Amino acid sequence: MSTRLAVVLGAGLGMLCASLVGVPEASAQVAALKVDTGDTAWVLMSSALVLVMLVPGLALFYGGLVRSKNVLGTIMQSFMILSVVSLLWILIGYSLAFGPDKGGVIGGLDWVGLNGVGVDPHPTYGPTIPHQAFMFFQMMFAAITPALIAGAFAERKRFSAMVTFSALWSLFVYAPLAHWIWGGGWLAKLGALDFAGGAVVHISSGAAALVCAIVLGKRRGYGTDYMAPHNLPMTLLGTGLLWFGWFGFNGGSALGANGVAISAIVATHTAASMGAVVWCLAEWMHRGKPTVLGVASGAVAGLATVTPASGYIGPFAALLIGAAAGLACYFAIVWKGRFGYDDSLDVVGIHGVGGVLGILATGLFASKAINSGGADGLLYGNPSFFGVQVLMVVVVAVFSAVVTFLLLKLIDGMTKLRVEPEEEATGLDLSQHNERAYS
Amino acid sequence: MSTRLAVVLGAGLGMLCASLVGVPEASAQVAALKVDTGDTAWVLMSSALVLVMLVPGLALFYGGLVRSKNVLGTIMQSFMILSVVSLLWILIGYSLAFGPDKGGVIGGLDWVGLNGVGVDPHPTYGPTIPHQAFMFFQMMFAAITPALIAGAFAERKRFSAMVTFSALWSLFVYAPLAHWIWGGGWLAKLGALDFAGGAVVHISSGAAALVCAIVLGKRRGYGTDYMAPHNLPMTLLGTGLLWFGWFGFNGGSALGANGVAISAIVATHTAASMGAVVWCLAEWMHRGKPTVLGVASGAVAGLATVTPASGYIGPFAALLIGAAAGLACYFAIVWKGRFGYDDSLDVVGIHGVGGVLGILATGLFASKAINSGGADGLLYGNPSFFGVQVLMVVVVAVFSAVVTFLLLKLIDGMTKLRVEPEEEATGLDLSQHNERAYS
Amino acid sequence: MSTRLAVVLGAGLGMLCASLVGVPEASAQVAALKVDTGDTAWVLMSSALVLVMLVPGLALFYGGLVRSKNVLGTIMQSFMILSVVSLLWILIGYSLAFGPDKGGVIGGLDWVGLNGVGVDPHPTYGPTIPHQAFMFFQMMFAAITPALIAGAFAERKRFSAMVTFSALWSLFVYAPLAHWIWGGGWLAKLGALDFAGGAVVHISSGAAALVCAIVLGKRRGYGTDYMAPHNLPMTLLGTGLLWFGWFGFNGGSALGANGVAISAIVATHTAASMGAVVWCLAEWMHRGKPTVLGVASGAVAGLATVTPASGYIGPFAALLIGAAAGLACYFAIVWKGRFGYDDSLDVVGIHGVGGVLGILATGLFASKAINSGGADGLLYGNPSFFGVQVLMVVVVAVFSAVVTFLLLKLIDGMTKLRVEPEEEATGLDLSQHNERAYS
Amino acid sequence: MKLIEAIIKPFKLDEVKDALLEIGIQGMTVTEVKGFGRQKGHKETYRGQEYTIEFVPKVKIEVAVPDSQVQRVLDTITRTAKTGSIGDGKIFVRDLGMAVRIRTGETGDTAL
Amino acid sequence: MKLIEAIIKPFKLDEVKDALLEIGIQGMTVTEVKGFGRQKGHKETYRGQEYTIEFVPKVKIEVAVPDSQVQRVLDTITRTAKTGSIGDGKIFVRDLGMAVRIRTGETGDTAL
Amino acid sequence: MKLIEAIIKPFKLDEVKDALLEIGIQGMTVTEVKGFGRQKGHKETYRGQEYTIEFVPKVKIEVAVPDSQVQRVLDTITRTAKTGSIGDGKIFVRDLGMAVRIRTGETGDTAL
Ligand SMILES: Nc1ncnc2c1ncn2[C@@H]1O[C@H](COP(=O)(O)OP(=O)(O)O)[C@@H](O)[C@H]1O
Ligand SMILES: Nc1ncnc2c1ncn2[C@@H]1O[C@H](COP(=O)(O)OP(=O)(O)O)[C@@H](O)[C@H]1O
Ligand SMILES: Nc1ncnc2c1ncn2[C@@H]1O[C@H](COP(=O)(O)OP(=O)(O)O)[C@@H](O)[C@H]1O
Repeated sequence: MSTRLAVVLGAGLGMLCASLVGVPEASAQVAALKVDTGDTAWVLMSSALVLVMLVPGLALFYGGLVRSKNVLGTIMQSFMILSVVSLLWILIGYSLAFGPDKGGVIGGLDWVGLNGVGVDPHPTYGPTIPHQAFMFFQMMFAAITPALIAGAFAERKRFSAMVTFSALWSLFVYAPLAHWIWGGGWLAKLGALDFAGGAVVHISSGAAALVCAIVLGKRRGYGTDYMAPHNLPMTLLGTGLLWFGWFGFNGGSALGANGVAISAIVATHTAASMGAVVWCLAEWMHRGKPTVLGVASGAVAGLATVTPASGYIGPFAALLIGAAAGLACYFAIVWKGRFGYDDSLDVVGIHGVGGVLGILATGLFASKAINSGGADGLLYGNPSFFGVQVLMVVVVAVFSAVVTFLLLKLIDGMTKLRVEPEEEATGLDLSQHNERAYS
Repeated sequence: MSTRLAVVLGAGLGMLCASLVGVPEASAQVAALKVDTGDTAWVLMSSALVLVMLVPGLALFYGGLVRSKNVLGTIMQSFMILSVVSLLWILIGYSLAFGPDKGGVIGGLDWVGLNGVGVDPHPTYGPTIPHQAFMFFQMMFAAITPALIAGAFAERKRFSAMVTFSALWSLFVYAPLAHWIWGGGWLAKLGALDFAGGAVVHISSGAAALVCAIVLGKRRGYGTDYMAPHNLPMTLLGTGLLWFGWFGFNGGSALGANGVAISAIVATHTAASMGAVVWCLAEWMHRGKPTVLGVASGAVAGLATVTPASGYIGPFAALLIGAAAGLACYFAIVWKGRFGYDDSLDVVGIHGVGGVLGILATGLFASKAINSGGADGLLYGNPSFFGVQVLMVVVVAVFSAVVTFLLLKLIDGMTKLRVEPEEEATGLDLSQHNERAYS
Repeated sequence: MSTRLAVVLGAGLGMLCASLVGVPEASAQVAALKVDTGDTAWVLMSSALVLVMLVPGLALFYGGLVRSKNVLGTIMQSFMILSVVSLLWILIGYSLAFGPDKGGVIGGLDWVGLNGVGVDPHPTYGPTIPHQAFMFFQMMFAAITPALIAGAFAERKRFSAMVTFSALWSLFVYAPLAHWIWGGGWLAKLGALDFAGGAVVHISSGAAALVCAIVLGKRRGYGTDYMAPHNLPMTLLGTGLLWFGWFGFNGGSALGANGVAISAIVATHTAASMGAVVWCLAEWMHRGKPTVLGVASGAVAGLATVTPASGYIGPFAALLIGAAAGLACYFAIVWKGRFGYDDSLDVVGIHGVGGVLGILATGLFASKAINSGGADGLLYGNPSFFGVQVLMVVVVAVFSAVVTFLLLKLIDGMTKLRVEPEEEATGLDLSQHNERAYS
Repeated sequence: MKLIEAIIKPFKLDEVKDALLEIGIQGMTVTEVKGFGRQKGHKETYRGQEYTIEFVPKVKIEVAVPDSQVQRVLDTITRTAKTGSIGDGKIFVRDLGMAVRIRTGETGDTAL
Repeated sequence: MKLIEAIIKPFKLDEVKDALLEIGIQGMTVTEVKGFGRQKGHKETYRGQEYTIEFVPKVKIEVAVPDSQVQRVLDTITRTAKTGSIGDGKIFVRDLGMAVRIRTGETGDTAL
Repeated sequence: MKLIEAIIKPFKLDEVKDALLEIGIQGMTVTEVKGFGRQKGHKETYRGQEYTIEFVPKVKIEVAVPDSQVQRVLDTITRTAKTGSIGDGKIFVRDLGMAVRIRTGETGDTAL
C-alpha cells in the first residue's frame, strides 16, 4: 500500500512538472522599484538562516529528544517536509498565500508556477528586493511550520501519512492563514499584526499539534516506559542553530537591512535570553535543580513568543515577553500530564502557548515609536488593536484545529495514520526506513 | 618515513614563507570601479557559507558514512585539505587559475603571493566587490573540490599520501581547469558555461574519484563485511549544512546580491528538493521503503547537478534537473556493484554523474531571458552551445582522470598510497592518528 | 542553598525588569549619519556568526573534550553565560563599556537599559550602521569571553558559582577592559590597537583561566585517570563552527562590508590554515603522528592569535602569525604539565598564549598601507607603538588576573566554588542537572 | 547456591525485575547482549546496499539465589518474560560454589 | 549440558557463527567485552597527553550445548577463531545444570 | 580451575586490575553491566517529567584461575574493590571444567 502511494505520488509529480515546464514569462511589472543590494543580501541570508533552522536545526532539536530507535524517522520528517512543501510552494502555495487577493480569503492563481514572480521588486512585498527573494523567504516559513507540528506525533506516525498530512496542511491551513494575515487578506485589513509569524506559524502549528496528539493517541508505554531524550547534545546543537537562524526569521521579516531589522533582532535575542534564564529559575525553584534541556526550552519559548512582536517593540517589552514565555511554557508543560494527551515533543506547550502569548503581547506592547509601519498597543492607549489581536488568536487556533482534524480523518481513511504496534515497538528507523542511526 | 615527510613539508613551508614575507604591493589598478557594500556583504557571507559546506559540512557528511573506527581520519581529510589548499591558493594557486591569461592554458605568475590582489575591484572578477573577496570566494571552491574526491578513498588511504595528492591535484588539475573555464582560458573563449562548478568542481572530482577508487583498490571486506554508516544523524547534519552552504556556493557565484543570485538560489533549492523527493520515490518503488540516507543523497545529487545551470535557468528547468539527478544518481549507485570498483562514499555516482548531467542540462536549458550574461541552450535553438558543453564534459573528465592517475603513480613511488592491512583493520583513527572518536 | 540562590536571583531579575520597563526614549542623536544597508547587512550577519561561535560552536567544542558524564554541564555553561551576560549587557554592561567616557576609566551610566541607543548611527561606533547593531555585535563579544574561561574550570565547578562568577566578571573585568581599549578609554588614547579582541577577549580570558585553574585546583584523578575527550567529532563540529563564525568576529569588526573586512577575513583564514598545518607538523615530528585534535587546536590557535592583528595586516604577516601560533600554543600545552595546574580545556595555552602573541604581532606587523585607520608597527619603524602594545599585554593580563582572583574569593565565601567530591565522581550532568546526555 | 541466568527480550526487563523484587530477590546484574536463534533479525538498506542482521538485541539477567529459591525464581521469570512468540529466550541454571559481598566480606547465602 | 564460553577477536564473530550453524548449533548469545592479557593494547594522544590503553575489544560467545556436542563445538570454534597471533582468546567449558525455554517451558536439551 | 566473577564499581577497575597483575594473574575479561541491589540509583528530570533509574553502572571482571590461586585472587579483589559503602559488589566463584587457548590449543591451567 505504501508502495502504491509512492507510485501515485510519483506519477502526480511527473504530470505537474510536465504541464508546467518552460521558462516563466518575463515579469510584467514596471521596473520602477530599484533593488537595493544591501537589503537583498540581508533577505537572501535570512532565507538561508531560516533554512538552517529547519534542517539541520529543528531536525536535530527534535531528533535528540526522541528515543534512539526513532531518531532517523524524526529527522526524516524535517527533510521531507522541507522538500515537499518547497515544491508545492513553487507550484501553487505561493500564489494561494500571496497572489492577488480574492475577497480577502485567498490569493488567486495568477502566480501559479511562479508565473510573473520575477526579479523586480513587488511594491508591497519588499520594494527594495527582488520579488523572488520575498517568495523564497516566505517559502522557508511555509516549510518550517508543518515541520513544527511533526513534534506532536513523533515516534508513531506512519511515514506516508506524515508526508500527505504535511503537504495538505501547507495548502489548506498555512496558505490561507498566510494570506489572511500577510497576503492582504481580511485579518490584515482589520489591522491584525503578526511580525514574523506568531499566529501564522506558532499558533497554527500549536493548535494543529494538539489535534494531532489527541487524534493519534499516546505512544505505547507513555507514562510508564523510560522515554528520556536519547541525545541531548544533539538537541542543544539544534537549539543553537534555531537561535542563530531566528535572527533571520525575525530580522529578515523587516525585508531589509534597516532599523526595524536590528531592533527585531535585539528583541529576539533579549527574549530568548530571558526565556532561558526564567525557565531555568522556575525549574530550579520548583524542582530543586536547573536543567540544560530547560534552558534550551526556555530559549526556544522566548524566541517563539517574541516572534510576532519583535519588529514592533523595544528591548524592555522583549524582557517581559521572554520572562512570561519562560514561566508560562514551563508550567504548561509540567501540567500537561493533567490533560492526558501525549504531545511528544511539546509543540503545544511551547509553540501554541508561546504563539498566543506573543500575539497578545503584540497587542499590548506594540509601539509606533519603534516601527512607524506598526500600531500602538493597549499600553499606548489602543484597545481596539488589542481586540483585533484577540480575534486573530481565536480565528487562527480554531481554523487550524478544525482543518487539521478534517485532514487527519481524510488521511486515516486512505492510509492508516499510525504505525502498527510492533513497528512502534521496533522503532520508526527500522520499521519505516530499514535503517539504523548508529552502528 | 612519515615523520621524514613531515620534516620535509615543514622545511618547505618555512622557506616559502620566508621568501615571501612582506606586505603585498599596493594594487596598481585604477580605482575607478566602486565597491558596493551590499554585493560585498553577500560575497563575504557566501564565502563563509562555502567554508561551512566543507568544515564542518562535508567533513561530517562523510564522517557519518564511514565506520566508527575511521571517522576521525575521514574528518581529518576535510580539515587538512582546507588548510593546505588555502595556503597553496594564496601562494600560487590563485595566480595559476585566475592570473593574467597565458595562451588560454594557464594563468601567469603575476599574482603569486597575492601580489597585486588588493581591495579594489577587478573589472572582470566582480566589478563591484574587492578583488580579494573574489579571490577568497574562489579559494573556498579550490579547497572543497579535492575534499570531495577524498570520499572515494575513505577508510584506506595513508594520511601523508592523502595530503600530498590533494595538494598536487589542486595545482595540476583544479587550477588549470578553473583557468580554462572561469579564468578566461580556452573553454571560456569557446563559450562554455559553468555557473558555479559543474565541470570545474563536480566532474573533475568525480573523474578523479573514479581513478582513485580503481587505483587504490577495494576496502578489505568490501562486499562481505558490514559497512553501514556508523552515524547517520551526523551525515544528516552534514547534509543540512551542505544545503545551507550551497545557497552561497551557487548564489555567491553571481558575485553580487542581485537578480541572478536569487534566481540561482531558487533553482538550487528547487533542484535539491526535487532530487530528494525523486530519490525517495525511486527507492520506495524499487526497494519497498524510503530511506533517510536516500533523501539526503537525493538532495545532494540535486544540488550538485543544478550547480552549473543554476544562474542560467528558471525554476521549472530546475525541477526537471532535480528529478533527473535523483533518478540518475540513484541508479548509478545501485548499479555500481556491477562495475566492481569501491567508491566508498559514492563520489562518482553523485558528483561525477551529477556534474555531467548538470553541464549538459545547462546546454539544454540555459536562457538569456534569465541571465543576459549567459547563453541560450539547445531548447532555445542553440545547438552549437550544447556542443561546446559536451566538449567541456569530455575534456574535463579526461584531463582530470589522466592527471589524477599520473599523480597517484608518482605518490605511490614516494610513499605508499594505502595503509597496511593491519592498520586498515584497526582503523585510521588509531593507526594514523593515535586517537579514538568516542570514549 | 542553591535553591535559595535561585530565589534571590529570580527576585533580583524581577525588580530590575519592573524598574526599567517602558519603551526607551527616542534617540536624541542628530540623524545626519546615514545607515548603509550593505554595511548593516554585514554587521547583522557578523553578529549572528559570533553567536554561532558561542552556541553551538564553543559549547560543542568544549563539550566534546570533556568526559561523557560532564558534557551537559559543559554545554550548559555556554548557554547560561550567553543568556545572563546578554541581559546584563542590555541593562548596564554596554553603558559601562561604551557609554560616554568618564576619565578614561569607564563608560558612564547614560546608556543604562539601552537608553538613547537607537537605530541611528553613532559617529564613532560605526557611522554607517544603526547604533543598536554596534551594541548587538559587541554584546556577542561580551558573552563569548567569559564562556571561553569556563574551559579552565570544566568538570568541577558548581553551577551557581559558575553563573555568578561569569556575570560579575563580565561587569568588573570585561566592561572596563572593553572601555579602555575600544570605548575611548585610556589605552585607546595611548594608541593601543586591538582589532577584534586579542587583549579584550583572549588575554583577559586566558589570564582569568589561569587564576581559575589554580584557585579551583585539579580535577580528581588528574594525571592518573583516563580523561580523553569523549566525543571528538563533536569537538570538530565545534571547530568548524568557530572557524565559520570567526569570519564575522574579525570581519565584522570592520563595521562594514569594506576592504578592511575582506582583508581581515583573508588574514583570519590564512592564520587558521597555517596554525593547523604547523601544529600538525610539530606534533608529527615531536610525537610521531599527526592528530585530528591537533589540527583543530592549531586552527583555533591561529584564529585566536590573528584576531587583534587581522584588520591591520596583509596575508604574509598572517602566515607568520599562524605559524607562530601553531608552534607556541602546541608547546605551551605540551609543557603545561610542568607547571602543575589543571587548565582542563587549555584556555591558557590557546587563548592566553595566542592573545599575547597576537597583540605583540600587531605591534610588529600593523601597517597603514593595509588599514589607514590603524598604525605602523615596529617592522615599519614605529617602536613606540610596539611599546604601547607591550603595555597593553601587561595591563590586561594583570588586571584580569587580579580581579578574577578577588571575584573567586568573594564567591567562595558565598557559595562553594567546587562541587563535592562525590558529585565530581558522578559527573556534573547528573549531580548538577539531573540529566544524562545519552541514553 | 545457584546462579540463574536469563536471556530475555529487552522490553521485558522492568516487568521481570519488578516480579523478582516482589518475591524477595534483592539484587541482580544485567548485561546487554545480542542473541542469535530461531527469531529472525532485520534488514537494513544504505544507498541500495542491503544487509541482513541476524543478531537480535537481548538482555541477560544474572541472579544468584539460595537453592531454596531457585524454583520460585525460575517460575517468576518464565511467567513474566513470556510473550509466547519466538525469541522469548532461555534460562540457564548453574551451581555457584561461593559468593562474597565485597563490602563486608560475608560469604554464602547472606552475601546475596 | 555444558555452557561453552569463547572469548574471541571481534572480526572473527561472523566466521565462528557461520561454522557453528553448519554443525547444527541453533542459538548463541554474544556480548561485547574488553579483554586483558598477553596481547598489547594501543596508545592514544590528545593534545600531547598520552594514554596507554591495555584493554582490547573482544567478543564473548556463549553456547549451551548437549554433552554430546561439546567436542565438536570446541573444535569448530578453535579452528575458525584462530589466527595464530597473540590474543586469539580462550574457551571455557562449564557444567549447565538446567536450561529452560521461556516461550514453551521446555527444559533440558530440547530447550536449546 | 575456577572462574571468579566480580561485580565492582567501575572506577575501581584499574586498581583491581593492577593488584591482580601484581599477584601474577595474566589475563581477565571485563564487561560493562548494570547492577540492581541495595545501592540506590538516581533521578532524572526532562521537561518536568521525572524518572527514577534503579540500575547502577557496574563492571564485571571474569578471571579463570587454577584452584591454587583462588583464595589469593578473592582476597586481592575484596581488598582493592572495597570502599565500605553500599554497592561495592559481589564475587562469585564457580567451577570451570575446561579451558582452551585458541591460539595454541593448550588446555587446562596452562591455557590461562
Ligand atoms: N544454545 C544456546 N546457547 C546460548 N544462548 C542461546 C542458545 N539458543 C538460544 N539462545 C539465546 O536465546 C535467545 C532466544 O532464542 P530463540 O531461538 O530465538 O527463541 P526461543 O527461545 O523462543 O526458542 C537467542 O536470541 C539467544 O540469545
Ligand atoms: N585468566 C583469564 N581469565 C579470563 N579471561 C582471560 C584470561 N586470560 C585471558 N583472558 C581473555 O582472553 C583474551 C586473550 O588472551 P591473551 O593473553 O591476550 O592471548 P592468548 O589467548 O593468545 O594467550 C584476553 O583478552 C582476555 O579477554
Ligand atoms: N543476587 C544477586 N545476583 C547477582 N548480582 C547481584 C545480586 N545482588 C547484588 N548483585 C550485584 O551486586 C551489586 C552490588 O549490590 P548491592 O546490593 O547494591 O550492594 P552490596 O554488594 O554492597 O550489598 C549490584 O549492583 C548487582 O550488580
